[in-house]
Amino acid sequence: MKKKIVEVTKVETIAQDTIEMTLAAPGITTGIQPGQFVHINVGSNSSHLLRRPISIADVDLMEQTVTIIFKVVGSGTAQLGQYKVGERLEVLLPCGTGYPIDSINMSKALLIGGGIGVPPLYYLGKKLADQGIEVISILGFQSSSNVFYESKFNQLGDCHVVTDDGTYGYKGYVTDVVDQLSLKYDYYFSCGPTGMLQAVTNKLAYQDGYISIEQRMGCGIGACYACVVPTNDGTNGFKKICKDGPVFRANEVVLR
Amino acid sequence: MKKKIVEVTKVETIAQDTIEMTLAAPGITTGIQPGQFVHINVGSNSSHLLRRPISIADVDLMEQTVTIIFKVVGSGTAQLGQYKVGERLEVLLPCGTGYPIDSINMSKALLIGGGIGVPPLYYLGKKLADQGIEVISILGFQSSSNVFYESKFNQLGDCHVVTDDGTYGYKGYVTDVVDQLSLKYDYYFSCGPTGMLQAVTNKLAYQDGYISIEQRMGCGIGACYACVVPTNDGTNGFKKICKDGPVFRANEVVLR
Amino acid sequence: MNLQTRLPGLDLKNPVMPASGCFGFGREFSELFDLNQLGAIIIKAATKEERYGNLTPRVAETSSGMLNAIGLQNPGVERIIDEELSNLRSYDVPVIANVAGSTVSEYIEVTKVLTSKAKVDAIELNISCPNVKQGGIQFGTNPELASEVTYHVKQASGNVPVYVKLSPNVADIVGMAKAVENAGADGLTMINTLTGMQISLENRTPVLANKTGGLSGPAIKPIAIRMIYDVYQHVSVPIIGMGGIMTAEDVLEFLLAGANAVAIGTANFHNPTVCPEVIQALPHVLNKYGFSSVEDAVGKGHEHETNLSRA
Amino acid sequence: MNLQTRLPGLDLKNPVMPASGCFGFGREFSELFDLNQLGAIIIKAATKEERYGNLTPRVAETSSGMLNAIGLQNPGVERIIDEELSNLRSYDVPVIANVAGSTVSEYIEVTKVLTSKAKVDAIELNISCPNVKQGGIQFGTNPELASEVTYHVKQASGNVPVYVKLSPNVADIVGMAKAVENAGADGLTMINTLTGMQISLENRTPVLANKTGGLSGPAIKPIAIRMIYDVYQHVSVPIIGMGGIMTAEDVLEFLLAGANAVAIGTANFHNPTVCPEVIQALPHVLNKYGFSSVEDAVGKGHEHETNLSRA
Ligand SMILES: Cc1cc2nc3c(=O)[nH]c(=O)nc-3n(C[C@H](O)[C@H](O)[C@H](O)COP(=O)(O)OP(=O)(O)OC[C@H]3O[C@@H](n4cnc5c(N)ncnc54)[C@H](O)[C@@H]3O)c2cc1C
Ligand SMILES: Cc1cc2nc3c(=O)[nH]c(=O)nc-3n(C[C@H](O)[C@H](O)[C@H](O)COP(=O)(O)OP(=O)(O)OC[C@H]3O[C@@H](n4cnc5c(N)ncnc54)[C@H](O)[C@@H]3O)c2cc1C
Ligand SMILES: Cc1cc2nc3c(=O)[nH]c(=O)nc-3n(C[C@H](O)[C@H](O)[C@H](O)COP(=O)(O)O)c2cc1C
Ligand SMILES: Cc1cc2nc3c(=O)[nH]c(=O)nc-3n(C[C@H](O)[C@H](O)[C@H](O)COP(=O)(O)O)c2cc1C
Ligand code: FES
Ligand code: FES
Repeated sequence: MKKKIVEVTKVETIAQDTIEMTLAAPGITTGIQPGQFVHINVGSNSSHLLRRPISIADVDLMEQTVTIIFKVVGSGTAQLGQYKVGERLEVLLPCGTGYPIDSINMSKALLIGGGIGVPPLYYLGKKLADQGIEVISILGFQSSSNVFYESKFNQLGDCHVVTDDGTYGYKGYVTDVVDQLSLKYDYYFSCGPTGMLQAVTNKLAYQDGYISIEQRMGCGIGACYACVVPTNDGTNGFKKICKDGPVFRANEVVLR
Repeated sequence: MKKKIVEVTKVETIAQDTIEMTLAAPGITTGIQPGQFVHINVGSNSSHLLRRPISIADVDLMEQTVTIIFKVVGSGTAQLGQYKVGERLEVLLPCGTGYPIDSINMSKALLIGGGIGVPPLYYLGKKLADQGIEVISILGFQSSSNVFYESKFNQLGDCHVVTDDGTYGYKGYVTDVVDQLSLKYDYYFSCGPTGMLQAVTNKLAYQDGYISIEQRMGCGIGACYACVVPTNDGTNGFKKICKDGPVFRANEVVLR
Repeated sequence: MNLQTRLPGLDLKNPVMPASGCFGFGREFSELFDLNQLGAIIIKAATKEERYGNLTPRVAETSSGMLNAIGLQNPGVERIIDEELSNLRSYDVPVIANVAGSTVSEYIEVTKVLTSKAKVDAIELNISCPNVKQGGIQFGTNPELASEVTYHVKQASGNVPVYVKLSPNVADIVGMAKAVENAGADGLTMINTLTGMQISLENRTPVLANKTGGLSGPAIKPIAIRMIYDVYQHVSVPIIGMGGIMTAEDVLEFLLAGANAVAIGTANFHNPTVCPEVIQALPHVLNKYGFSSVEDAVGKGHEHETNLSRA
Repeated sequence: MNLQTRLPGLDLKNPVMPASGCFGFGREFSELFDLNQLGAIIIKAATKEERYGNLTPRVAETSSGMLNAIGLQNPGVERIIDEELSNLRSYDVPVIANVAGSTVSEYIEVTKVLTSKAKVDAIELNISCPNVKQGGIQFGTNPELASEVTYHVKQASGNVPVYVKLSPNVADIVGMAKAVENAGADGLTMINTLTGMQISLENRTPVLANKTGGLSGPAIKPIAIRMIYDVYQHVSVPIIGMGGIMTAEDVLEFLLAGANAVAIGTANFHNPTVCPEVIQALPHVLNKYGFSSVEDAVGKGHEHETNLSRA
């Protein structure tokens, strides 16, 4: 993990309130694993004292860029969305522990993403596809206006989009699609709101899988104990999402 | 006094750390008297909660613009200096009570300005010259790099520049120049640092004059009692600089 | 959307009013907007005699806040009535008079004059001004003294309700609130400023002539919210909340914490039309978060807790 | 420029150290800069047994500040010594251990272990943590209790100096400072956080699972400066100042107020390399304002006053 000044090289609204932003700096891509995040200083001292964690959605080794996709939900993401091409941001990256793809033996993977949980799955899918692993994805969004990256996921393999209100693709939740498709795969990889992750891990309790979770962060590097999640091993212990995670084995931690 | 959204139409560095900025909005010039100020919202809520008072240095009735000149001395003026042509600012104007030029009978006026006290004297001098009053000015600056508006004042009448270190014009203080020139005039008008105003009012104690003074402000409109100055009438009373001033008769208030 | 708010002695069009000391007597702001829009007006502190206040500088800016040490400058209660209250009375807005003093008898006298001669709608008992040498804050940090002055002022105020303004510079805000409630306070206003200081690096001396000043603005909002939340659970008189309000969202946060109405102070300096703007935005904000009136939102930040403890 | 600072038991290269709880045990920050640059390190609070802390969310952002309610999560003093202190000892930087507890005897035990087994350079007695149900803040808001725990910990610490960390949630900070000085404190660290709360409009409940949290960051700097300024005039033990420091200019403001050294907390989250950056900027800032060393600046914000009162 390094502190870097990066240049914004692309800003594009790709869905409702959803911004795709590309950050460039020499050496920026070194050591990035899918599932890791960038910890972004979005403002001046007084306006935003705490950084904002945003997942790495894509990496371009040739251009030395990292792409993030974020939804404007509050003042921090609103301010981040104000940055223009050519402006500079100060970031920490890569942060956290990503998906351990090099140590998993598999031939077919299911990606299950919800809303702003979709972005980290894209870089994951790309890396898996590179390794010759078959990638199927189920992406859930609130409504048709929120859908993004469908065609990009389609390039990696079958991609099924589902919306809460049925205005695009399937109607319902990602778990409904899991039911309908009755897929076969070795591992699943999921990222999304806590409610979705609970539904997914319950439904796929018999399956091996990895999930990526969120929590409000202080330091983002493992020093302050703000972002803990209880472990599922009966010890009353905690894991730090910013350092031990955000990716965990599906049954490693308690979701609530 | 009105609250206005104005557009920045000119930003120019005219001396060391000294910025001339022109603000435009329909109706902006209505009712402005020389010596009044603009109370400027320089930033967002949290970065600068208090507005910054800056004197009106010039007014263009045709273009509906107001010009201000300010020195970057701290974070507020630094932020103000970041505004670019085309950007908008929210201001209160015109604030305070200016020089009562319509009610003074005179044929010759002496303007004595020091540093960032020079700007309000320019619009004053222009109005006086318009009325056919002879205008002589003495402008004091720290050093040659701080000098501005000399030629503009020269167009109004004789202008004598003095620098503390003698790197431009006379060497010394404005009061030294007053001594050397032994001028005749009906009224003097002075604006500058408190020390200079004390020296000027002491030296010219036998003369009629007006001074313009500064104090840290809260509201800038007369409601909070932050910006008071003791009156010289033996009552222990106070005047509000933001409303009763910033212009006062030379012996009306106690300088300290 | 119904913004009406009923408090002892105060029938408010809406729950938003300017805070004491940040609005003078309304005269200057009336140049910028129609004061009739306000829920009420809390006027600047009145003392028995004229007070000249502290030396300048009296204000300084801090991160998301400001310090002030005005020192209760005011022309004295009689001149306030003659010169200011008659003017304010031309508006259809309840007036709350902030009463300050150095001794219990000064508080009593000022209250008597204001309630008999001026017929103000409510008294705000300022036992929390940190910027005067005598009186004020001692009353506000000692429950016995606070209780004593409240009791006597209540006796003196006739049927005009008395709101006691609490100081946040205490370890036990609930204890203070209970003390003044037991002494007869009809309501609480909270919070006043926290004592702070800024030192000038150039001058090597405190920026304010009074050295210390009262910290206000968004910086102190979390402290205000916490204190109101705690006090709401332990007293039954209504609360007028304040401390760092800048937006209608902030107003709702205070309502959720347990305030029945709110006052806006420092924000008036940043934006002199903040009060009417907040009032205008409030219906939309209430509606956005699922409330159908102001009263509907009061104390709703405690709901979850009740649910949990019932479970 | 001489940045050396000498405090009881602590011979510091420079007066800047990370504050307790904001730097863990230094491990993560050592990836970003060489810890040898620091004046000292104050480690996260240690309790006798492992503590799991509060539920999440544990932090929230406020205007120029943040709230935290970590709740003293730590692996217990023995594991801190085994897993963390041996690693920290590889740096040439004094280590100050923050000691927390629910009872006087827990404070004593933890102190004994830390001073005998681990040979820390100083103890910071945390009697001011607002985020645990038992212990902590009660000690910090009651001068008798504070004095008692200080006295006993001082007995237990041998020749390792004890700095007592003061809570700002009190009406009389000078009284607290005098109480612990009289009980034998070798120094003071101040201030800890102010108790605050944020309420979520969406969820209608406090954002933090613990409901209240400690407010830190630039928002509280004026309160810290005021408290240090006041305490400096009434005690003779040295002060390690903290509360909202972001820059070398802020450090100088604390020195002028009377701090002999400073700690940086929240700013580490905004910028994890803030400590070395501030240390690097400090000589220039001291020089700019006419000081020739750190010691030269300590307490100089009081000078004018001395001059005035002498006149
Ligand atoms: C590891 C990780 C990866 C993430 N990746 C993405 C991503 O790729 N795209 C995306 O749009 N969002 C992502 N998020 C969520 C994103 O960080 C929040 O939406 C953002 O911080 C909200 O900030 P705000 O100021 O706009 O909102 P506000 O609500 O104003 O934020 C206020 C405070 O709450 C915190 N906060 C609020 N919501 C969250 C949340 N869900 N998680 C963490 N902190 C929160 C903020 O950090 C801030 O401290 C991720 C979160 C984590 C923890
Ligand atoms: C009526 C009036 C007219 C003015 N006209 C001009 C002008 O034409 N050009 C110009 O360059 N400056 C002028 N000033 C001074 C200008 O307002 C200050 O330089 C400016 O506010 C400093 O802000 P800052 O944030 O850069 O400095 P900081 O020192 O960071 O300011 C911090 C705080 O101090 C206040 N402050 C600091 N110095 C002064 C001061 N001298 N007067 C009032 N408040 C101060 C600021 O308002 C702010 O609250 C005028 C001041 C007044 C009262
Ligand atoms: C300049 C100024 C003057 C004040 N004068 C008074 C006063 O006279 N009486 C009083 O009770 N409170 C006074 N206050 C406190 C405010 O009424 C209010 O309680 C406090 O500022 C917190 O609210 P805010 O953060 O919205 O400003 C004053 C505050 C400021 C900033
Ligand atoms: C996340 C967090 C955790 C903290 N943990 C502790 C702690 O364990 N012990 C302690 O004495 N103070 C603790 N503090 C208080 C800080 O050490 C410091 O006193 C306070 O935050 C003020 O400084 P700052 O404004 O620079 O952060 C903590 C503060 C924060 C923000
Ligand atoms: S955010 Fe600090 S430990 Fe995770
Ligand atoms: S600044 Fe408020 S009265 Fe002058």
